[in-house]
Amino acid sequence: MTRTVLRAAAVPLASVVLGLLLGAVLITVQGHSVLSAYGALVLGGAGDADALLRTLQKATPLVFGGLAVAFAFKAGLFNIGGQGQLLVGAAFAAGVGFGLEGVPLVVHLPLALLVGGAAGAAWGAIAGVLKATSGAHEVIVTIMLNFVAGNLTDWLAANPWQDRSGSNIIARTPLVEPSAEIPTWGWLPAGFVLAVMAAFACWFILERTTYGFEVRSVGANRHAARYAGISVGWIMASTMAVAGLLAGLGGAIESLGVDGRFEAGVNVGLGFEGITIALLARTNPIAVIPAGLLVGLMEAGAAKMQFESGVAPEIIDVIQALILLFVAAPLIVRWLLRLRDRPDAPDRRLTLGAGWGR
Amino acid sequence: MTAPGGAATRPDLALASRDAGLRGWSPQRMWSVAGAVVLVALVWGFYAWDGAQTTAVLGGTVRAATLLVLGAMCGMIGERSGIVNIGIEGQFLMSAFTAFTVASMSGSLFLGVVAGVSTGLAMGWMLAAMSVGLRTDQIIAGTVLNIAALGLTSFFYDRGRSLGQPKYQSIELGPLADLPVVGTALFNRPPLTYLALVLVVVLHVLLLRSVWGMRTTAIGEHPGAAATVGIDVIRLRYWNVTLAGGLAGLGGAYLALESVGTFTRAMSGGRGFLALAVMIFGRRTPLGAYAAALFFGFTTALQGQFQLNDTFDIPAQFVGMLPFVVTIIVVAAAGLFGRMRDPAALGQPYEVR
Amino acid sequence: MAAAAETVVSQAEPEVLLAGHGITKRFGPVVANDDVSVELRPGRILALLGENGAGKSTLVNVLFGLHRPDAGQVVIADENVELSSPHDAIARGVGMVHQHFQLVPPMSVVRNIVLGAEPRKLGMIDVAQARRRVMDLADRFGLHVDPDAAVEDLPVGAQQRVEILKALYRDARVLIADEPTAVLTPQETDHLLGVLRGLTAQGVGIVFITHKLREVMAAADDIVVLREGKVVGTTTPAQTSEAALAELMVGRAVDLHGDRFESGATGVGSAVSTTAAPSDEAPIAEAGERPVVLDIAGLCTDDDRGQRAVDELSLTVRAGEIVGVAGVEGNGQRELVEAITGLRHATAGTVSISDRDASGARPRQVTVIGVGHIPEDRAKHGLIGSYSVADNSVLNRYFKRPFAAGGMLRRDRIDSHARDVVATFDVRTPDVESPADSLSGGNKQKLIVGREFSDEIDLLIAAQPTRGIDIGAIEFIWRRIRERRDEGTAVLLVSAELDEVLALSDRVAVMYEGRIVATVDPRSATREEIGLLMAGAAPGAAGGS
Amino acid sequence: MTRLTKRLALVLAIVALLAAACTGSDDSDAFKIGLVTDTGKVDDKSFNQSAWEGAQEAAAALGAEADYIETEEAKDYENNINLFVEDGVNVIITVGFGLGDATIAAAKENPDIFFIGVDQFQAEALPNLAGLIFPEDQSGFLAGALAGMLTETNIVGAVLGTDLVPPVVAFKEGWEHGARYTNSAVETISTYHPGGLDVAFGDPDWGAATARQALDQGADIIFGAGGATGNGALIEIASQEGAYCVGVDTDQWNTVPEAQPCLVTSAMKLITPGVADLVAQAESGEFAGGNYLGEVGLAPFHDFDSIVTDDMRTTLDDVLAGLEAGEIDTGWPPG
Repeated sequence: MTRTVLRAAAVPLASVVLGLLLGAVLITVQGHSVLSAYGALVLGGAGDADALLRTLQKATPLVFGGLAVAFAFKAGLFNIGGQGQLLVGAAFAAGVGFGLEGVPLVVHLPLALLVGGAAGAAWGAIAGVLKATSGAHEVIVTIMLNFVAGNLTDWLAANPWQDRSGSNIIARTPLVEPSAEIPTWGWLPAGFVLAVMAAFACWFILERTTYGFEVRSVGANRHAARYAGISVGWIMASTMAVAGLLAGLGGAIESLGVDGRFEAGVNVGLGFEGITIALLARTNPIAVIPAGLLVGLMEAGAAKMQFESGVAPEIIDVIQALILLFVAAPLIVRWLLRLRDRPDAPDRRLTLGAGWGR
Repeated sequence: MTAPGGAATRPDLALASRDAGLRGWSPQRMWSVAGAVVLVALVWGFYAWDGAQTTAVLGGTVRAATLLVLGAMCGMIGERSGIVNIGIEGQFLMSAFTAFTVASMSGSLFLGVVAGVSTGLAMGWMLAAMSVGLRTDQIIAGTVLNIAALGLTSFFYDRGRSLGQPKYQSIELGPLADLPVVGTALFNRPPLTYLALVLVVVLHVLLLRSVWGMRTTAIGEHPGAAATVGIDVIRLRYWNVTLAGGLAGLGGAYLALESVGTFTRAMSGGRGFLALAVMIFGRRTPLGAYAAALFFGFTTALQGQFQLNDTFDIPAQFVGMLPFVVTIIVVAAAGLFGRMRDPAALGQPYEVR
Repeated sequence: MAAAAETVVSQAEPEVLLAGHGITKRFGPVVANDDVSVELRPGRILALLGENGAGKSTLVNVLFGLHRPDAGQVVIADENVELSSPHDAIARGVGMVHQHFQLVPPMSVVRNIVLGAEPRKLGMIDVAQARRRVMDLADRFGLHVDPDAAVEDLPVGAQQRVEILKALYRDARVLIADEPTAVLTPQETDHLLGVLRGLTAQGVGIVFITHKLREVMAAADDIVVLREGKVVGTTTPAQTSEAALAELMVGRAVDLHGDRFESGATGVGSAVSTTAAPSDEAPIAEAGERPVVLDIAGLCTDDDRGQRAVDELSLTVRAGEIVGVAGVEGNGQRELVEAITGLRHATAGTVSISDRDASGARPRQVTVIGVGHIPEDRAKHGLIGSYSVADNSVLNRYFKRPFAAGGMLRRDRIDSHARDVVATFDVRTPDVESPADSLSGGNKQKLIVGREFSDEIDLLIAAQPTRGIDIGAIEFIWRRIRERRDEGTAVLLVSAELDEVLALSDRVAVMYEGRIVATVDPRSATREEIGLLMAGAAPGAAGGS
Repeated sequence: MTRLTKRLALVLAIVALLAAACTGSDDSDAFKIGLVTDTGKVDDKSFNQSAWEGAQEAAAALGAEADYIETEEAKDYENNINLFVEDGVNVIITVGFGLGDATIAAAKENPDIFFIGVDQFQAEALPNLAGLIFPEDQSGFLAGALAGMLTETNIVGAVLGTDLVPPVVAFKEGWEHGARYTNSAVETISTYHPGGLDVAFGDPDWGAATARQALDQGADIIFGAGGATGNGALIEIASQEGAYCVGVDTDQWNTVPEAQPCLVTSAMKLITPGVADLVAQAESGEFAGGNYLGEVGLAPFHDFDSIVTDDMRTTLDDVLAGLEAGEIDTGWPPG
């Protein structure tokens, strides 16, 4: 067991090391100290309880966003719409969170999460239904829906749902009621626990249920799935809805557990990062967790890194790109490490692009 | 519906297979021609009503379309060769950065363009090396380009650098520029826009009529068949994806040196992804993509115009949705008219046996 | 580059057009060719005979430059050559007609033919010249095709002519044809053999790969029989017989029980049959009294391009009978099967299965009412290649007890079921966790048959159930289908292999352009009659079900 | 594996040496200033940059140290402020109203540290927190008044960030009212970026295209207000012969030199002196909490000095007086 896990983790781990090494070269070229930069990065991401909390908080939407992309990939769909789904989830969860008063926590919080998830699901389903009925390419539709969701939620935050209390001039909702807040236990945000549970749930659904079997069948061979009596249209539509649900939940947790409200412009890019996470995890729902943690840690520590060593936080993006490259092109890593694949090992190369055109 | 490229299911291939010439018009083509006629009539009507505004909207249309069509052409050469390129956004951004930096340092816009195109070529080559050479998944390869470009351009962004000279200025094409309606929009443009227009036509002819275009179609549809007649699939894919990158590089140079005149972080603003949408919408032909890009540019310019005129008393956020909502509707409707088939080998790594 | 098509016949005639000497080729641990030697001389047809997996394809791929041999020497036109790619072979005048056509489907005929050696004008394709050359070639060799049609719109026979023209356009003096008759009617086959003969008359040498003994005897000048990667016999039609060839090829006597045809009349089955009488378990006379299971009335449906593919078709299949649908591929058989199984929308007519109206039913509903379906394209439609054998073994039933309960898959039940299927249907696989892609064609097909047969079914729809698999597997699958019939299942067999239809069916319905043009008794009809019906030559022949 | 380990060890050794060489002790008793940007950068040629320049100016004047953190994500405001808190700085400048809540919270927790919140209105005064705010409407009004006098086509345009940000709306309302104040025949055409808050200030291409659209329909003086988006508009206008543009926040003659051919003036918020002044107050102990009203005004006309006639200048002076006296309605706040 441990051996197989190690074997599976060898390339990703080596990729991280290589990515950091190349990043170190860039940092050195810029005349900064690599040691203090990386030291601050780690300290800022895991140095104390606060840092850990921040890392976990950052990892939470990344895990959800990664799952939203990975789940859709399993059905052969490329969901670039995580950002839009996350935004509507965040906005509507906040809407329920501040809109209802005097409701007990056991009702209010689940309801707010549910509404956020449902909003994301509906947003994702638009792309899925259009794909199933008219063949409209989900990539186009989800890209467009991202823009629409950004505008819609900005408008909600600036107009009907704007916080009118005091001197607030910001496009944001009021704080959610305490009964809709997601608790944080010391350094452990409950939202992250939900993210981990969601990852395992995704794995379970995909691997252990008939529905997951259908999703994977559609992704692996759409034609054979149809011949096997699986309704391909339904699977595409419902998979996009599930993907949207996941992203929407990620957004809802941001609103209810991190920001305490929905505010225009604060969830920038979270949904897009899901693509990176899903690819780093090679679309494996469980692997999404460490991938999210890694990126979350780097993002949580970036400010301290800049503060301590003067290295611009954008280096994080460069390192991420490099890690992704090495993960995706194991040939390079294997060559560098002189790792030899077992000759009988099946070709585990990831092929997402093959699902692009169908 | 005035679906651009809503013509025959695969207008390019239909052409390819009908060397003898036009053989009857499909209903889709009839619809799109009818739609185009209505559109032209509408534009003419508006022009008679308010020339300045119509000119402004048409100018904005062409302007927004130029970048999109360059990106779309980059994407379509790749896809026709069987390689998905979702890294156009990164190619735009990176080449805009180098174009701006080189133009600023050398004082020559032309050198800037050269640098932009070279960067695009280099990034195209990297995409090829990853997806063709290393047989990395193509979606991942594109994503790597996007993230790396965003990170590198921000990391090396030189605060306070400015172009130090005016960006590319419009050139009037003699009497053509005085034509009503289209004069300003098409014939009083800066140089890279003209270049892009020429490239659209040239590439269209090349893709559908040239030996290269035919071989490109072959390696995208059936690389095995192409290989049996001696076409070096790997080599051609390398070349195509690399050269296509040059088009995105030109797009980046256009963005930095002609459209805007400066560089700022993340200035491509998702237009690389929009270009992808435009490519698919335009059914992977340059003219189709240009029609789609114009359509998208038109809705963008129109929503700006609605705001300038206070046409509708609704929040900017809703007016701003117009291009995206309309695109979704049109893409869905076009799908109902006839689905487009993708190149059969798209997204699949090719291995030499 | 642009090969002049005018001079196919060479000036100086070489003695040996194409030869492989001592060719050995390994793929990992598998030795596909073991010290194989063949030789082709001008104006002759060399038949390479062997089962699937015997190494025929590997050998020609080596001769054509697709594979490099691990040992041995390739000779082209008396010269020892090293081929690094097919291009080298093509440049030396070797052309290949692949079994899976190497044509770009959406491109026109002319473009496909000139691809890679285009006549140019300023970098553009000189369409006029290309078209003229293609037409000239077509005229000269009697290979008629519409030069401007998209290849994907052409029937298979015409696509094959395009493949041959493609080789001739490149000045081929050697033509390698890989199972060229697999998808042709008897008439088309005869026509093709005539064309090949005509080519030899002009000095072209032909390597002809097949497992059909009748064709070998009819057309070949030299015969090389391969088995398990080795040459097991070199002979000529005059020196041998079909029976002897069959034994050489298979390595043992093959018994295809129930074959209705006289020995020597047809292909593989007949060549090795031991009985000529129909099996008496299911006498035809009784069939009329059995209940009708599949009843199709006035069915119409369109193909992918929106053209009418099945045209007011009516057909019944009764319990305990095999109705074979014979016809050249592309005459609506696929659309018919898809319409019955709910995969294609019927525009008119009704389908009822076991007295239940199945018109407009979804594929799942059709499965649930007791229909098994062996799809014609097993890789694309029958299996999910990346899935394990176990998962594939329940592809039609994963949602039902005992494989699922409450929406959960029950792995243990699925695995044990898969082991049953593997054992019962002799699927050769290391374990049930191996991906289906790793199986050979025959084992894939056995897995599909095992899957479809492991449930209670009233109706079996078998489309091309033995295409491209070896004789052992064919024999096995035929026997299973017959058993199923004997147990009372209604079977609709659709096959492009006339031999198969004739060997299995109790009744034969001949399909032409979307209609059943005749229903015949396979015991009384001759191949030639059916062939004519398949070609649409006798639409007035007695028909109706 | 071993080879890699060796290489890795080598790199790490080099890195350690470099680090050792660089790590000097800089713990001094100097007065320390920390600045936290909003999600923009300190080189945004806009208010983050102005504030940073103010901090540097103050540091130079006081012999203090100044450092900054660029915020990547709005969620990090609190953490980034805390980094300075932990570092023991004396003054923390937070730029942008988005940091308002985080700044108030930090100020309450750290009464010993002075906080300066740029563009942050303080509803209740804290002794150690000053909100540096500006009457943007007045700044816009002045610029608009000049535009009303300069326009020949009687069409003045504005290309703006987003209406989600109140100061932008204040600039716009002031600009339009100002133009109408000096020229009753003027037509104002204004556009906000139609996208979300995430792109509204970083889309120079849209700014340029929209400015061109306004020019094409006759506008001859255009206000570009909205970060990089507005800068895009300014540069575009510079390529139109005879058209004028007006910058925002700082004197954009310096920050966007590409716009010099058209840049008549800029509607300034004097953030730099405001920040510098507040830092100096903090250092000298004169710091007062609550709101600190920064100055606004028009930037110098530079090359366009000659086209602004004496009459115009007189009118502008009158307008300024009227604004200061509160006699002129700038249209903001609405109602």
